[in-house]
Amino acid sequence: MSTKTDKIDRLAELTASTETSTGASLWVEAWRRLKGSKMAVIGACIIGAFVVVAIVGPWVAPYSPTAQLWRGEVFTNQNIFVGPRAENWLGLDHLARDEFSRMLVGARQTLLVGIVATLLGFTIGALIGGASGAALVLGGKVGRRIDTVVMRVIDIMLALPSLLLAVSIAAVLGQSLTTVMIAVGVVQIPVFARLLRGAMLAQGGSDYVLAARALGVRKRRIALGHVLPNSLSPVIVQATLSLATAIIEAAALSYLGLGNPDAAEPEWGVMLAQAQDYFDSAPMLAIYPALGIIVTALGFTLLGEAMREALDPKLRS
Amino acid sequence: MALLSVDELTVTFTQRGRRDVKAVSGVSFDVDQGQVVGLVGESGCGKSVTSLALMGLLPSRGVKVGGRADFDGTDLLTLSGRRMRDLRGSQLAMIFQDPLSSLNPVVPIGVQVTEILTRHRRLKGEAARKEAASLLDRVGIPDPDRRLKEYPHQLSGGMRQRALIAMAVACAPRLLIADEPTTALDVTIQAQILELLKELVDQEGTALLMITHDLGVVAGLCDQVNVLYAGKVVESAARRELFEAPTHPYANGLLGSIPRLDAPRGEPLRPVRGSINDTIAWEDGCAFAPRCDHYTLECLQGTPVLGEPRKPGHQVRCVNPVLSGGAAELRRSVLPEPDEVPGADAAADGTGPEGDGPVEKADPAEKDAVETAGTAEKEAGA
Amino acid sequence: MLRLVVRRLLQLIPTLLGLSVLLFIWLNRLPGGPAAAMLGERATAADKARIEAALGLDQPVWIQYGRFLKRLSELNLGVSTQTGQPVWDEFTRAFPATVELGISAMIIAIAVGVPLGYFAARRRGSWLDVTAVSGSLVGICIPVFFLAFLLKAVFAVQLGWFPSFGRQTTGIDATEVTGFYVLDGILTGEFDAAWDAAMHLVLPALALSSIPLAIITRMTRASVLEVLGEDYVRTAESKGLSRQVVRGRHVLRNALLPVVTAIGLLTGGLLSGAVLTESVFAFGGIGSFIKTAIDERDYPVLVGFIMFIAAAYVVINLLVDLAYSLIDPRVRVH
Amino acid sequence: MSLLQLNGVKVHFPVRRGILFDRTVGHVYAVDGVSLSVEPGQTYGLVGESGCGKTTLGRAVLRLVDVTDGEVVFDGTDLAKLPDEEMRRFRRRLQMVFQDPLGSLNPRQNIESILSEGMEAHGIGANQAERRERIRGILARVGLPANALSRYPHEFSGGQRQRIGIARALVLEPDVIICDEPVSALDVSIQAQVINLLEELQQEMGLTYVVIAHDLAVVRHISDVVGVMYLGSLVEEAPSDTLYAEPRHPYTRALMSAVPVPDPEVEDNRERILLTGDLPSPANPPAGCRFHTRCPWKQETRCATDRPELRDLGGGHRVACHWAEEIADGRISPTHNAAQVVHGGHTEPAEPAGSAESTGAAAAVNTGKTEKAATAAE
Amino acid sequence: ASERGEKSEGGDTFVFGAAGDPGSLDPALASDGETFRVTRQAFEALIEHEPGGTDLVGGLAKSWEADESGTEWTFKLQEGVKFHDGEKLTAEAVCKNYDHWFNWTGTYQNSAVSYYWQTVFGGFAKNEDKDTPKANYKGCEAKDEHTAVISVHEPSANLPGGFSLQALAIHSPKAIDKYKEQEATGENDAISYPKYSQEAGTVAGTGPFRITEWDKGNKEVTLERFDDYWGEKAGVEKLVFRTIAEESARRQALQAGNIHGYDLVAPSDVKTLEKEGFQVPVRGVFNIFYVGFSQEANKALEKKDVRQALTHAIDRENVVKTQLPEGGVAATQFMPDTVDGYSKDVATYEFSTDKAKELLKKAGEEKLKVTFCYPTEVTRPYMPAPADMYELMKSDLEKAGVNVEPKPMKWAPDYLDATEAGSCDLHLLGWTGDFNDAYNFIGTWFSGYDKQWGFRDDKVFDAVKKAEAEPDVAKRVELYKKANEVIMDYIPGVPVSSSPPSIAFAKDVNPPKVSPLTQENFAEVSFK
Ligand SMILES: Nc1ncnc2c1ncn2[C@@H]1O[C@H](COP(=O)(O)OP(=O)(O)OP(=O)(O)O)[C@@H](O)[C@H]1O
Ligand SMILES: Nc1ncnc2c1ncn2[C@@H]1O[C@H](COP(=O)(O)OP(=O)(O)OP(=O)(O)O)[C@@H](O)[C@H]1O
Ligand SMILES: [Mg+2]
Ligand SMILES: [Mg+2]
Ligand code: NI
Repeated sequence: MSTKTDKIDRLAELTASTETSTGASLWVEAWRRLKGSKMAVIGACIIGAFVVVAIVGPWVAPYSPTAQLWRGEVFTNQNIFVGPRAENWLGLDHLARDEFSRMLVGARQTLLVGIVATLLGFTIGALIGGASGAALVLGGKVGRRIDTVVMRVIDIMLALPSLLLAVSIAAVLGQSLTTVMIAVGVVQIPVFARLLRGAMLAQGGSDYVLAARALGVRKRRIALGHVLPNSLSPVIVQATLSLATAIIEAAALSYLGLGNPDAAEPEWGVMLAQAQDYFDSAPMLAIYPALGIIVTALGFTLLGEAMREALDPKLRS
Repeated sequence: MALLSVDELTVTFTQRGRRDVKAVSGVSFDVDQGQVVGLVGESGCGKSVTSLALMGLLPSRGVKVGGRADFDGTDLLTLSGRRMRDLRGSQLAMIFQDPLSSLNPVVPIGVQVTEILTRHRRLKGEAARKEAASLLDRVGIPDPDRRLKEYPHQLSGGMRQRALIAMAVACAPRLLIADEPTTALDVTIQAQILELLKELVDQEGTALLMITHDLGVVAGLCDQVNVLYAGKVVESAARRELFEAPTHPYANGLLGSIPRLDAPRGEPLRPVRGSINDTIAWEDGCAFAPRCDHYTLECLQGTPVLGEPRKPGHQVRCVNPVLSGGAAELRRSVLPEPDEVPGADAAADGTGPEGDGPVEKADPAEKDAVETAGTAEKEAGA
Repeated sequence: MLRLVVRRLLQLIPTLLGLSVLLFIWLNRLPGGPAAAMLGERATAADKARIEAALGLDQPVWIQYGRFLKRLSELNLGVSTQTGQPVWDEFTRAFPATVELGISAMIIAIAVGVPLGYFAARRRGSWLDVTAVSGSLVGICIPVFFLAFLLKAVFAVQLGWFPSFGRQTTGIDATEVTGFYVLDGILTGEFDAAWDAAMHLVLPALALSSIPLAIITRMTRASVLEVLGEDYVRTAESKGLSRQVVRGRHVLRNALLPVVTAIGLLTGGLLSGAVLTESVFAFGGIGSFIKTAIDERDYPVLVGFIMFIAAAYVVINLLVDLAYSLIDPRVRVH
Repeated sequence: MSLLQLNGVKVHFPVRRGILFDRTVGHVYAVDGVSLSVEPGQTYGLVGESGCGKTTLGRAVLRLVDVTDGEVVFDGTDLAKLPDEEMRRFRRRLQMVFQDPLGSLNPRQNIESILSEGMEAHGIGANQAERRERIRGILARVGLPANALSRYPHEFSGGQRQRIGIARALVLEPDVIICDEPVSALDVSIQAQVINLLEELQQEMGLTYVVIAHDLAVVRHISDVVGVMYLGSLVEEAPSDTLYAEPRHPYTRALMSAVPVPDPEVEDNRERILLTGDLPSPANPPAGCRFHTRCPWKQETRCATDRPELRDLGGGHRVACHWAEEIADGRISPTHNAAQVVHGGHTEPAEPAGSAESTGAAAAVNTGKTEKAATAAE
Repeated sequence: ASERGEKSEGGDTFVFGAAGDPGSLDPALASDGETFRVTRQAFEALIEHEPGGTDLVGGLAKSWEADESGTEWTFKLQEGVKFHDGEKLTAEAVCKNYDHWFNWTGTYQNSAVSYYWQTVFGGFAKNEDKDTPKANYKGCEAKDEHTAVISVHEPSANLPGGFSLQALAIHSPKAIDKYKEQEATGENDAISYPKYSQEAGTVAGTGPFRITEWDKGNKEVTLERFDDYWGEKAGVEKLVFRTIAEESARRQALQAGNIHGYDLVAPSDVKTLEKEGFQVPVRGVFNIFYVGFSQEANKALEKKDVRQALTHAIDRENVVKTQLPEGGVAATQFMPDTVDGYSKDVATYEFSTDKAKELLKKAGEEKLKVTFCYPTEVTRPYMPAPADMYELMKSDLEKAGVNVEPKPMKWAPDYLDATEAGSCDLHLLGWTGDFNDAYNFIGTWFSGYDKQWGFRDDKVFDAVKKAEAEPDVAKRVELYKKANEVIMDYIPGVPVSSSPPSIAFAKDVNPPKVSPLTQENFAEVSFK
């Protein structure tokens, strides 16, 4: 008899399907997939390192970013620069300031620009896109009208090369870190708005929305409780990718001379733009910030791409 | 010798970081010239994979194919890419399930038809166009000259499937594989397409491997039917044989699941419980055991082998085949009482361990009874 | 087809109108205003007042807007405060250069990106694929101006393989027909001029192509991967067609559809890149003109260019849509 | 009195196109004048080809699409003209089960939230605990494990998902459930499980169903009355058995003859009425009888010009065909160019006696039908 | 060097990288160096500066003299001078030019168009705007074919220097007649230059080159040798000015061999270029770079102690040593030592942080807070890297305990507006002289109240005004020296440095004599 029960137990075991997971939402699943993605891990590591540097950088920086460690060593007009040495790991810049400290402090400014700009673009863009999408999902003539008008404006913004838009904004606001953040952020608004609206529109036509309506769920709840959450994933992916774009775009603004000129708040883009002038004699001064920008942007891009894959419904098994 | 002789075909999908999926595990069947052979089974049982393996269309990476598939003496599974290409379209042809997605949306129908003529029959230009038009005409597409210039989206579903068939028969292949060719179509259109296929087989003597999950389609079309379950043939019989005496509990259950247009109303259906996910690996025993009402411990003693419990040539892979008499009666006799269904189902759906349904139902007495009846029947048949 | 064109061109009107309002507001919000920009270190308030009067800046806002609109509708974009020349003239002068550069960059991006993406997809997981994917990721992350700078420093200054600036070697006496120098050289039979112009294009076009190249590579790869799994490719294979036919007619043609759309969207970004690239290479196109206009606060130029770029963007995307409808019969029904 | 009654319901979707602003340039006549009534406790089945407007009609009842014209009288109230908020509240009594079990479940909601949402919307259950209690009951009823509550739709199999869809409708204790192709996405064995479940539930709870499907066998199996739709309108309506025994509309006959039966005997001996061509576009329906373009019995008069009304032929059998009686009597024969009538094509010799018996009563019915068709063919 | 570069060398074409496009080809309408650099090769004025210096020498006029009231100027013209269009230079032609300018109307009267005329001669025959200054020009008379007399109402410190201005170079009378009617204003509500001035081959001067092509698309102005030139013929056949706006792009173009020279070399590039064998001749110093104090913006600056403290605090030597090209000097007063009127006896303020602290303490401004404006993205000949210079000074000031609030701004118009309005406490500016006269420097700043400086000090104002009114040149110079002493005692700002803007040439050319006024004569150029 014992062999029999054994067998039965075994069958029961086999039958009790492989699904041991209970209640793993799509976010949880995506998170699981994300953890398994090499791209995500590399991206996250880069970002992690960058964020740590950005947070602690200014505290651990050996010198003030504006302190001129003069001692008659750097002569810009004679191409005399100081390279890496024991007390200045990355050497001195063209005004004899410690490059290493400036890179550390610059990380914070760069991250700040990226995050604030993206947050700005995300918030406003998502509000506009969400409102527009919700208006459409809720239906009705008024909704369509609102959507039409809003999307026209968004289209206009999209029709402009982002850099030009940013430059136009920077021209009005004058030069400062805030300007850079706003200019770069505003450029992102139409992207987020379009994306969220498009996603909401697509979700709005799905069966579960119909099902919710059939249940008698109120329209507002359908828009906010069903359509919106399901439309967020492309926007979140975009936000991650936008962080990279924002950092690069900020660098471009700096190159165009619209960056934050305050030396006490060094920002990698500005540092890169300035160092290009001394590229012949001190190429490293340009390469450090350039690498900083590239690697950081790469980190966000990698993470964004990995998230895109993790959140892709097509890849959902 | 059969035109196509598939022997122990095995297809395994391997993917890094995942368990191997044995989609087809040791499928054998023959297709003769002018014969229609059916391959039936529920979704995911390996029908399409089998057909793709035969056509050499499985992805090149992450797939292991084993066994033999002799087509007119050559093993399709080991053929070089070039020679396979030569065979495909000319000797072997295939029709797919979804006619819209199976046609290239950006290439006119005409080009899609003529390219195969150019490839295998070296027809070019006007000659190819003419031949294409006559092919379309033959599969019953009105106004073929206009249709040749049109794109797939401009055609109706039935018309698309006809166009696909036209391509498949363009070079008078000796074997035609149809993978659920009518599933995406309406019944009235399905009837048209089936009629067309029938006609082709009759007129050309083409061998047809018909893949479907619709037993009704099989009943009207096939000479020989293979029922697949979880990548293995569980029952193989001539058409009438199968429908009259479905001997594998799965085949039997399938027939009991279908509401019949011609059956009297009012009786509940007698479905197989659980779903195809509720299987065990064939290595551990009968994959169907978890869903089976007849299952006994023997079912778990390794893979059951194909036997011929009822009649020679009627192969069944089951330890406890259903062997009672007349089909309709038999179907009723082996099914659980209706009120048991939900519970049993719940067990299959994951509450397994405590769901003792299947175990309890494996009542030796009942089994014996069935078996006795079966033996009796066997004797009677003989 | 015609319907689509007319429809889209008509849609351009509200877009431009909206844009004009935004630009007008922007112009009025600017610090200092255009008048001051025209004067130098020792300008007097009187001079400023006079210029403001000449520019009509002392009148009520709506009249100013009306005049602004009227001028725009007459393609009269005002006069550059920097050069004292009609913006329209500057525009027509600079436009061919940027178009030539943009097209070259796009050609590079497509000519390299599509095959690269295609082969990366075909040999998924191979070193080619890994290189293409990581290369395209990095390509997006390099600031364009820095890449341009590096290219120039290495290939023009260090190695001297390519000229370091401009569109044409000074002293080459090329006949100008269309303003596209390479084309002009070929048209007039001045092949050395065409070659010279082409050499001038190489580096800036390479720099400018980095982002579109990266995007096109990735898109092509993804799209080919998707198409390879499509049923119709399986159908084509089942017909025993030769590899070339399957790849060309069935895979690539479908895989390029999303890429074509992307190309339209990339043109906007291309202009952003052109501002940076052209100024690095002193390439006399819209990009460097805008850069100078930014530096010099040449607002009429900026306004005029923005209007035109917006219009060009819409038109380019219309062209892309048309091209799309040529390849994809499914959208032709509109 | 009927629980649900449709009077001349029309649903037309405007086709919009325009250069700057969209103008309506035409309509898709998805549902074009359907009248029917559903008795309490009954199952009303709707069949028809893809695109004939079944889904749209089902949605029109719940006002998920706007009703262009006509009345949808439910329990004495015309839903078509109800203000939005009142309609919303009415939905508690009218529920729907969808075709795509996965697509109709919000992937980010767990089962508990999916099932309690409707209750919240209608104020059923004082608090979450009470609602959960009720959900547990329903889950058990539809055969889902109790631990399903915290799980998400993608963690279930197709059949289980459809059970969730049914449970979602059931928690509101509706009077009528509209099932739009509730089983067509499912495998045969699962399909049978779900059909059985639906039948059991009906018996236990006294539900009224409107079942939409394109599978005639399924519809016939579970319905008391079957309506056959063609291009936006009802062409025939009859009690299930009557409809099968005596299809009176040419379309129904063609449909019946096309449905494959899993029985070689039947298949080999049947005659198929093969329709040529496809369903015309609902945006541009043919004048007169909608079916006349494909009808094998098309006549010179009336068919192309007059639109036939549903006529009661007695016994609840309603047909929209000018010539229904004549066709039934064999006074009109089908034209061969309009349709093919083919014999069951199998050349295999019939099995010896005995097997005929095995098909039982069903075969008898079939034989009768075959005879009729054969007569008609002459 | 690349193949391209060699090719252009072989063609006997000299390509010079300019920082900006010329505004027009008519120097009379211009006020910017880039335009003058081009036109100077084709147009000559009555008086010129000595090559490589600031002294006035004969130009089209062999000699000149003023009557003792300083209001009548007689010019003896060179003989045998031909314009590019074949006309001969006569006294009538000279008068035609001056009368033409004097009779300008409409937009020509706008100071943006006729800046230098208005600077030297005031207004026009008929002033159309009340703000236009009163005309000082009286008339021009051709005494004989080669003697022209130009008279003014009042003697002016701008004369005779003004006659040397490129803006007042002599055009062919034929060309003047031909294009007289063209309006300076278009219909576009904004100033646009007349059409003729935008095309090569319209205007005609007497210089060693004729302007033959202006390729705006390529940003190139091409000049060809004028074979009938009255003086020494040009050393190259063709001269091309190519605009390359980016400073580093100009340098790289030279390094790549694509151009043969460029101006406004960044100080940081000088050593690089020299090391690579390029010629970087040093110009004479003729500009001044200063830190301006706006006393109205910050009351603390009204205290002389504070102003002195700030002056002591800034290490001017350091700026010169690290930032400015060779030849740069720390300034002691608001003009370079090359200008007549430079005084050696001004008060000096050595760099001393301690002294600065002390003075601040004395003034009770130990917690002094100042806003410091500086321009971004601009290089001026006197300040190659404003942001860097600001950084240096800020650092110095902070050491002295001054709290500095940075206010970076775009050069035009923001920065110019702000400095002109005196809205920054401290700001960076400078000036390059047009000709050798002290008035050209301190005259405009300190002869009366100016918002930029925001102070009223009669001692300073009187000293400058007195010098300005003195017609005798020698006496005037002495008065200017006095004025400088008064100014430096008052210390209205910190004169920081005078530095030569660098210019670079390829290895294989014989460069022209470089000029402190940046008035190089490219006719002197030839290939080695
Ligand atoms: N490329 C693949 N990679 C991994 N597993 C696969 C792949 N293709 C098919 N399978 C698995 O093989 C099994 C059989 O699939 P197949 O497509 O043959 O089923 P089918 O019988 O044709 O079903 P259907 O009726 O749905 O078409 C399935 O379990 C499927 O998950
Ligand atoms: N929202 C809509 N806008 C425009 N046309 C529509 C819309 N919904 C449905 N239609 C059209 O109305 C017709 C009827 O569609 P419906 O979905 O009701 O058919 P159906 O009988 O349910 O078909 P199926 O069996 O394929 O589900 C179709 O031609 C369809 O294209
Ligand atoms: Mg399949
Ligand atoms: Mg439907
Ligand atoms: Ni017949």
